[in-house]
Amino acid sequence: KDSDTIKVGFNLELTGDIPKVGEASKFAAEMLKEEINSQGGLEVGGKKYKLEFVYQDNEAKAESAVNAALKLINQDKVIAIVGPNSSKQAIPAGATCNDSQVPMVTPWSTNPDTTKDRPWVFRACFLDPFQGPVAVNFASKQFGAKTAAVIFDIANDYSKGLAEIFKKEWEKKSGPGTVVGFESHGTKDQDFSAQLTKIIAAKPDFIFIPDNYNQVALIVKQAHDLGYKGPFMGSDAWGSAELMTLCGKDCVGQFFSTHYAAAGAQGATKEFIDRYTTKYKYVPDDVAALTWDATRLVLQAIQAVGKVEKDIKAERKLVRDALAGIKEFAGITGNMKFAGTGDPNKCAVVVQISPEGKFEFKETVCPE
Amino acid sequence: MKTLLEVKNLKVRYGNIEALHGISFDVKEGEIVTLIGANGAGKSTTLLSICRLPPPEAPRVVEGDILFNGQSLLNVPPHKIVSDLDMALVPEGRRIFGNLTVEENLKLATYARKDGHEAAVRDYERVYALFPRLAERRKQRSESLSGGEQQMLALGRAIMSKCSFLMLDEPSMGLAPLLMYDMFRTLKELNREGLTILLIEQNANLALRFAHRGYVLDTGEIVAHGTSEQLLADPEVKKAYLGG
Amino acid sequence: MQKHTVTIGVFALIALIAVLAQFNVLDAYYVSVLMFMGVNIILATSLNLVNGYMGEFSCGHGGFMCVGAYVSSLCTVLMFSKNAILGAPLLPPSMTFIGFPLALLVGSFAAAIAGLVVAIPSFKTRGDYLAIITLAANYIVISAINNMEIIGGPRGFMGMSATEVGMKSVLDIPWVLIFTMLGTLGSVWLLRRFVSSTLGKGVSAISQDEIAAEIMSVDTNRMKLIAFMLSSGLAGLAGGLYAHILGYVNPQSFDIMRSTEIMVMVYLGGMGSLSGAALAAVLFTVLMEALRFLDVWKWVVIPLLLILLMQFRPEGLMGNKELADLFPKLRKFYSFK
Amino acid sequence: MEIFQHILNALQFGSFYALIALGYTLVYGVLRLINFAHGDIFMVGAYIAYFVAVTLLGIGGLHLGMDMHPALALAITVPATMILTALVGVALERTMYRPLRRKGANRLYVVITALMAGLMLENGNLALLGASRKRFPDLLEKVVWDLGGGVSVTNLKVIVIVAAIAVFLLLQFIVTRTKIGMAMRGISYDKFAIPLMGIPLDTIIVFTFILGSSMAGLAGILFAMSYPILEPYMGALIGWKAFIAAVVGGIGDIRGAIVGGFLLGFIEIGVVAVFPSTLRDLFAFSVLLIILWLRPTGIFGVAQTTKI
Amino acid sequence: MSLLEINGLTRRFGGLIAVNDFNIDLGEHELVALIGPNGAGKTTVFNLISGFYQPSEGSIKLKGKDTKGLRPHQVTALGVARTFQGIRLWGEMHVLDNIRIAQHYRLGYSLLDCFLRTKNYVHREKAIDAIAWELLEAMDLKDVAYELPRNLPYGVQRRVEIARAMSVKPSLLLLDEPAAGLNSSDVEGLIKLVRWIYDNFPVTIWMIEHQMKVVMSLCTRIKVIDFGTTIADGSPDEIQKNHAVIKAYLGDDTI
Ligand SMILES: Nc1ncnc2c1ncn2[C@@H]1O[C@H](COP(=O)(O)OP(=O)(O)OP(=O)(O)O)[C@@H](O)[C@H]1O
Ligand SMILES: Nc1ncnc2c1ncn2[C@@H]1O[C@H](COP(=O)(O)OP(=O)(O)OP(=O)(O)O)[C@@H](O)[C@H]1O
Ligand SMILES: [Mg+2]
Ligand SMILES: [Mg+2]
Repeated sequence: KDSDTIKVGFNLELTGDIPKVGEASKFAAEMLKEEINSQGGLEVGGKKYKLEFVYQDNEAKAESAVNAALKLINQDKVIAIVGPNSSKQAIPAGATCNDSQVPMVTPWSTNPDTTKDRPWVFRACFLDPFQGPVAVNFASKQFGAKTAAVIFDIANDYSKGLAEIFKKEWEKKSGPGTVVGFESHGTKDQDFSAQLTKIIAAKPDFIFIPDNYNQVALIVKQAHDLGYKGPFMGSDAWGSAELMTLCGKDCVGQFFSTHYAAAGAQGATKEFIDRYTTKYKYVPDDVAALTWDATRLVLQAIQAVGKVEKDIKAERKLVRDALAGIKEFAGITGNMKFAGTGDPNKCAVVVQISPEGKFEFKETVCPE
Repeated sequence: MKTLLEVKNLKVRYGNIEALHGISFDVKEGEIVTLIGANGAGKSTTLLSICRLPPPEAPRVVEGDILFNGQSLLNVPPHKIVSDLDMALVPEGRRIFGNLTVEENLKLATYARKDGHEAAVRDYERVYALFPRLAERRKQRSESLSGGEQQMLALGRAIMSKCSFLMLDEPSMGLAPLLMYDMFRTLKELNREGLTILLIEQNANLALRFAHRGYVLDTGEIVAHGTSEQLLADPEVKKAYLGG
Repeated sequence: MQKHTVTIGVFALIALIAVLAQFNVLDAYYVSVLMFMGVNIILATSLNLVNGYMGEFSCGHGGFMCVGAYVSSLCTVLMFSKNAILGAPLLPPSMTFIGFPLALLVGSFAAAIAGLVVAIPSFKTRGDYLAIITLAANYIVISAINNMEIIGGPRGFMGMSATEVGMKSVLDIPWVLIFTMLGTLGSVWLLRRFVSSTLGKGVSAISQDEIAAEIMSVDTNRMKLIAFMLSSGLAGLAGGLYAHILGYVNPQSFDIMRSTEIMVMVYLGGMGSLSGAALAAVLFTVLMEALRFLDVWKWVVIPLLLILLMQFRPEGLMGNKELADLFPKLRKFYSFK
Repeated sequence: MEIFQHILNALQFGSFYALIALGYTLVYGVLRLINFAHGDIFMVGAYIAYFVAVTLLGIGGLHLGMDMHPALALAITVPATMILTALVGVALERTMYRPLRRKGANRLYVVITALMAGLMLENGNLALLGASRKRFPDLLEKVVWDLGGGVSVTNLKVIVIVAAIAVFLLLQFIVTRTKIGMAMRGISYDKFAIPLMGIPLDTIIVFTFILGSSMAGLAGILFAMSYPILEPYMGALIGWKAFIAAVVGGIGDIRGAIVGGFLLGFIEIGVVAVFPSTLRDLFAFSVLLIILWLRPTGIFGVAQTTKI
Repeated sequence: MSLLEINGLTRRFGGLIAVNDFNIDLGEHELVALIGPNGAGKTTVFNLISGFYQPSEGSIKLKGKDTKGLRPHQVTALGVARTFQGIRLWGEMHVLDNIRIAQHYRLGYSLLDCFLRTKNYVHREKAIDAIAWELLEAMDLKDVAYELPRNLPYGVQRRVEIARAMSVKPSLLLLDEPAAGLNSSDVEGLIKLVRWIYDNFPVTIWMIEHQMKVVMSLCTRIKVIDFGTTIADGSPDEIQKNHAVIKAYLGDDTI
C-alpha cells in the first residue's frame, strides 16, 4: 500500500514570528494536493500515486528548522522537502538537506546563501540583488526622484539586505548622499515615529520600505500622521492580501515590486487566485503562489524521473537530478529559467495599489 | 462567668506531622489564661489554629472544634475572626510590615474597626503613651527599628485593632526588663477594663504571676492545668518549667 | 571498583551511542535530538547554579550562549574554513582535533568574561533588579551582533561545518556528537564538583541568607563572581557546541525566548538540583520534538503541561534533591563528590 | 523643530510603556510576582476591544446587526474592555497563581507559571483566531494638528498622554493614601500577617489584579487605536520592555513605573534621533544598565534595610 | 595589647544618633555584657564591629589593627564571630554544612583544586570536616548534624548558631540576646554552654542580653548604654545598685 503514495515534506513556520507565512504555504500545498488526489493522484510512469504531504512546524527558529528537516528525512522518509520560507530557517535547513542528500526547494528565501554551493537546494523566487535595482529604476522613472529614504527591519536579513542593495544601487545612479535617510527598526516594533521624523525632516522624494506588510501598514500610517505626503515604494514582502485590510486608504496609490500581480492576472495564475480566494476567504499572497510553484517544481521532477524507486535514497538522487535538469518552468508567478545554480532567472512585476485595494499590474522588469 | 473560648479535643497537623494531639481548654470572659511549656510543645501552633490562618505556614485542623461564644470558628475565614469577632493575635516573630512606617502599621491595624475616628485617635494616644519610643519613630520605616521597638509596635497594633479577646505569643521577647514590667502592667489594666487575654510566655514564672489560670503543654498534649497558685506550687511543674 | 561503576557506565553509554550513530542504527534525526538534548542539559544545569543554588533570577542566559556560539564559531571558521575575512583556511583539516576543543574553550572564556557585565553589578544589586540587568545584557549582546556586519549581522554566520568535515576527513565517525556528549558530561561533572565542595556551598549560603554568609566569613563578592562566570562560561560552551551542531548561527536564536526556555528547564527540574535540571532538559527536549505533530497547538499544550506540572509539584520535579538523595543505593556505586 | 516632534513622539510611546509598567508594578508591589503574562493581558485587552468595537459597529465580531456611531461605540468599548480584561487577569490569578500560593510554592514558580500563561494566551490566540492580523476600526475621527515648523500632533496622541498621567495619579492616590493601598503594600512584606489585621487577603489581591488588568485593557484599547494592527505576539516585546521600565523606575513604586516608562520612551526615541537607528537597542539597554549600576534599586526603589 | 579597642565610636542614621561616642577596651579572655533599654544602640555597636555598618566617627581596633573599610568577611577572618538577635542560620542546609561553611575564610584551596580534587583539596576538606564534627560533638549536637535547622527546636537552633560562630575559631565572640525566646530550662543550658566555651577556648565573649539572670550569673563586667551613650560600666553588683541603670533599664518587677 505504501508504494502507492508519494511523500513530500514541508518545513514551515506555522508558529513563531511569521505564522501567516507558514499558514499561506500550507494552504497552497493542501489545495494542490487535493486537486491532484481528486484526479486519482500524480501520474508517474503511467501509474497514479496518491500524494501525501507531511507538514512540520519549525517555529520560525533556526535549530527547529534543522530538526524539522531531519525528522522529515529520517522519520517521515519524504522524497523531497519544500520550505522553509524565511532565510533564517532556510539557510541552516538547506545545509542539512544538502548534507543528507535530499532535494529541497524553498519558495520564498531570497538570500543568496541559501542555495550557494549546495547542489541539492533550489528555490522558486528571485534574489535580493535582482529586486533592488528594479525598485531603483522604477522609482527614479515614475516619481522623477532625485533623493530617497529607506526604512527597514534590522533584525530581518531579507529587509536589511534589500535595503543595502537599494542604497548602493540608488547612489550609483543618483550620486553619493542621495539616500538622505536610512533608518532601521526591530521586527516586533510598532512605533516608528522617531525614524520617520528624521526621514521626513530630510525631505526625500520618496520612501523605500522593504518591509513585511504588517509593518508597512503602520509605517505608512504613521508617516501620514507626521505630515508626510510623498510617495512610497515597496518590495515583494508587501504582497499580502492582508496589506489592504491593515493599511486601508493610506496605502492606496503606492507601488511595490513583487513576484506576480494578483489583480488582472490571467490563465493559470487567475485560476489559482480564484480557487484560493474561494477556499480560504482571502487573496493569496506571494508565499502561497511561490509554494504552489515550488511544490509543482518538485512534482514535475518526480514525474520526469518516470518511476518511483523502492530505495528512497536512490529516488531522491534521481529527483535532484531531474530538478537540476529543469531548464524552464512556467509557474503561476512567471516563467523561470534555471542555469544550474538552483536559482531561477525570472521577471519581477511592479504593481500599484488601486483605490479598491487591488494590486494592479504596472510593468514587468526582467533581468538582462 | 461566661466561657468565651472553648477548644475541644483539637488535633492539628503540619503536612503529615501531627503537632497537637487533641487538646482541650477554655478561657472565660475577663480572664487571663496562660499556656506554658517547653520549646516546640505546640503553644504557638495552638494560637495559629485558633486564628485559622491558611496553610502551608499555618497548621491544618484535622479534628476537634474551636468555639468562640458558642459559635464554631472552623468555617470562619481568618480575617473575619479579627474583624467580626474582635479577636487579635500578636504572633510569634512580631510580623510587622517592615516597608510601612510605624504610623502606617498602626493605621493598618484599624482596617476593620467600626467605632469611628475619635475612638481610634484615643487609642493612638494610648499606644504612644505606653511606648514613647514609637512616637519618636512615627515616620520611620519599621524594618529599621530595633528588635524591642518592633515588639512594641506589634503590641501597639493589637491595641489599635480594638479587640476584646487578645492572644499574645511571647510578647516579652527582646524587651528590656523595665519595659516588660510596664507592658504587663498595662495589659493588666486593659484586662480590668474587660479585655480577655490568652498568653504564651517563655518565662513561666512571670506568666503565672500575671495570669489567673494556666495550662501546661508538653509535645502537643496538656499535662497539667489549674489556677496560677496551684501551678506555681506544683512540684512537678516547678521542676520542669520554672527552672527549679 | 564499585565506586567507579557509574563512571564506567557513563563512558560506556557514550561509546554505545557513538557506535549506534556510526552505523546508522540511530538515524540523523535522533542524533540531532540527542545533541540538542546535551546542549540543553549544559544550559539548564549551568543556569541552575545561578538561579537555583544562588537564588538569583537571571533571565538572560541566552545572551552568554550567544557570545560563546559566535566566538567559537569565529575561531573555527577562521582556522578551518574558507571565509570572507582571511580567505583560505589557516590550518589543515587534521588540526581540527586540537582546534575545535580549543575554539570551544575560547568561546566559553569569552562568555565568562561577558558574565562580568552581570557579576559586577550583582555585588550591589539583588533579586529582580539583577534580573533586569541580565535581561538587558541579553538584549545588548543580540543588538551588538545585529550591528556587526563582518560576522553577518542579522543574516547570521556560517562555515562551521567545515570543522566537522575536517574531522571526518581524518576519521569518519560522528565527531560532533562525541564532543557534545563529552562537553555535557564535563559540564555536569564540573558543576557537581563545585557545588558539593565547601567552597561551592558558599553559593547556597548566599541564597539562603546573604548577610549571614558575609558575616560568617564567606567572601560573597568572590563567590558571586565565580558563580556568574562559571555559569556564563558553560553557557558559552553550550553555545559553541550548538553553533557547530547547526553549522549556522543567527542572533535571533539567542533571544529572550531562548532564555525563557532555559529558565523553564531550571524551574521544572527544581531549584538547586543538578540532576533535576538535567532531567528537565531531557524531558523538555523530548516534549518539544514529540509534540511537533500538534503544529500551532504545540505551544498551547506545552505551557499548559508545564503549568499543570507546577501545580502538582510546586517545587519542580526533584525539588532540591539529587538522584543520590532519592536513591541512596546509588551512593554505593559512586561517591558523588 | 525636529526636536519637539521627537519629544511628542517620546511622550506618546512612553505613555504606553508607562501604562503597562503600572500594571506590572502594581501586581509586583503587592505579591512580589513578576506577572510576565501582563504583556499578553495587554494583548488580550486589545483583542477584546477589537471584538467589542466591531460588534458594536456591526462590521464583524458577534454580528448582532448593530450599527452604532463610532463615538458612541468608543464610549462603550472603553469600559467594556476594561471590565472584560480585568476578568481575564482575575481568572489567571484564581486558576493559576492562587493555588500555587496556597501551596507555598517558591515565588519564582509563580513567575514561571505567569510566563507559561503568557505563552498560552499568545499561542492560544494564534491557534483559535488564525494567523491573520486584525485591523482595529477607526473609532475616532483623526485630527492632525499642525503646530508649525513641521511639528504635528494627532488628537489621539494627546488622549494617550493624558490617560497615562490620569491613571498614574489615580493609582498613586489609591496606593499611598487609602487603607486598601496600605494593605496592598503590607501584603508585599508579609502576606501571613494581613488577615491578623482583619483584612481579607484574597479580596485585596483580586482587587489588585482588577486594577492592574483593567489598566492593561485601557492600554490595549489606546494602543489598538494608535497602532491599529493586532497580532497575537504584539504584547510580548512591549511587555518585556515595560517590565524593564518598571524595574528601572524602582519596581513596586507607582512613580517609578511612570518615570521608568517615559524614560524608556525618551531613551529609545532619543537614541534614534541622534544616532543611526540600528544602534537603538544597543544604546537604550546600555543606558538602562548603567542606570541600574549606579542606582541598584532603580530610581524610586528603596533598598530594603536589612536589620540584623 | 588589648583585643578590642573602640574609641569615640559614633553612628548616625539620618538625623538619628544610634551610637554616640562609645568607648571600650576588651582584653583577652573576658566575659562582658552590654545592656541597655530597647533601641539604645547595642545591636548597632555589634554591627559596627563586625563591619556590617561603617562608623560615622571613631575607630575600632582589633588586636591593634584598625578595621576601617574592611568588609564583614574580612573582619571575621581577623577572629570576630557573632550570633544574631533573630536566628540567622542557613535554613535549607543541614547543620553540618552550616558549620563547615563558616570556615570559608580558611578554606586553603583554590577553585582549580576544587575542580581537580587535588590532594590539597582532599586534605583541607578533611580538616574542615574534622573541626566541624569536633564542635558538634563537644556541643552535643552530633545527633542533629544532618537535620535542617528550621526543623529544630528553638533552643537547639540557638546552640547551632553558637557552634557555627565557634567554628570561625574566634578570639572575640559576640552574642546578641542568646537567651531570647528560650524557656527557663533552656536558659539554664545556655548559661552552662557559655561558661563551658569560656572555660575551654581562648576567647573573649561579649553579649547583649535582657535577662538579668543570665548576665549576672555569667559576666564579670557590664556596660550599660542608653540613647547610644554609656551610662554605667562596672561589675554586676555595682550595676544592680546603680540608680541610673535602675531608672532607665531595670525597673521593678511588681505586676
Ligand atoms: N511551619 C511548620 N512546619 C512544620 N512543622 C512545624 C511548623 N511550625 C512548627 N512546627 C512544629 O510543630 C511543633 C510545635 O511548634 P510550636 O511552634 O507550636 O511550638 P512552641 O511551643 O510555640 O515553641 P517555641 O517555644 O519554640 O515557640 C514543633 O515540633 C515544630 O517543630
Ligand atoms: N539601618 C537603620 N536605619 C535607621 N535607624 C536604625 C537603623 N539601625 C538601627 N536604627 C535605629 O537605631 C537605634 C538603635 O538600634 P539597635 O538595633 O542598635 O538597638 P538595640 O540596642 O539593639 O535594641 P534592642 O534591645 O531592642 O534590640 C534604634 O532606635 C533603631 O531604630
Ligand atoms: Mg512558639
Ligand atoms: Mg538589638
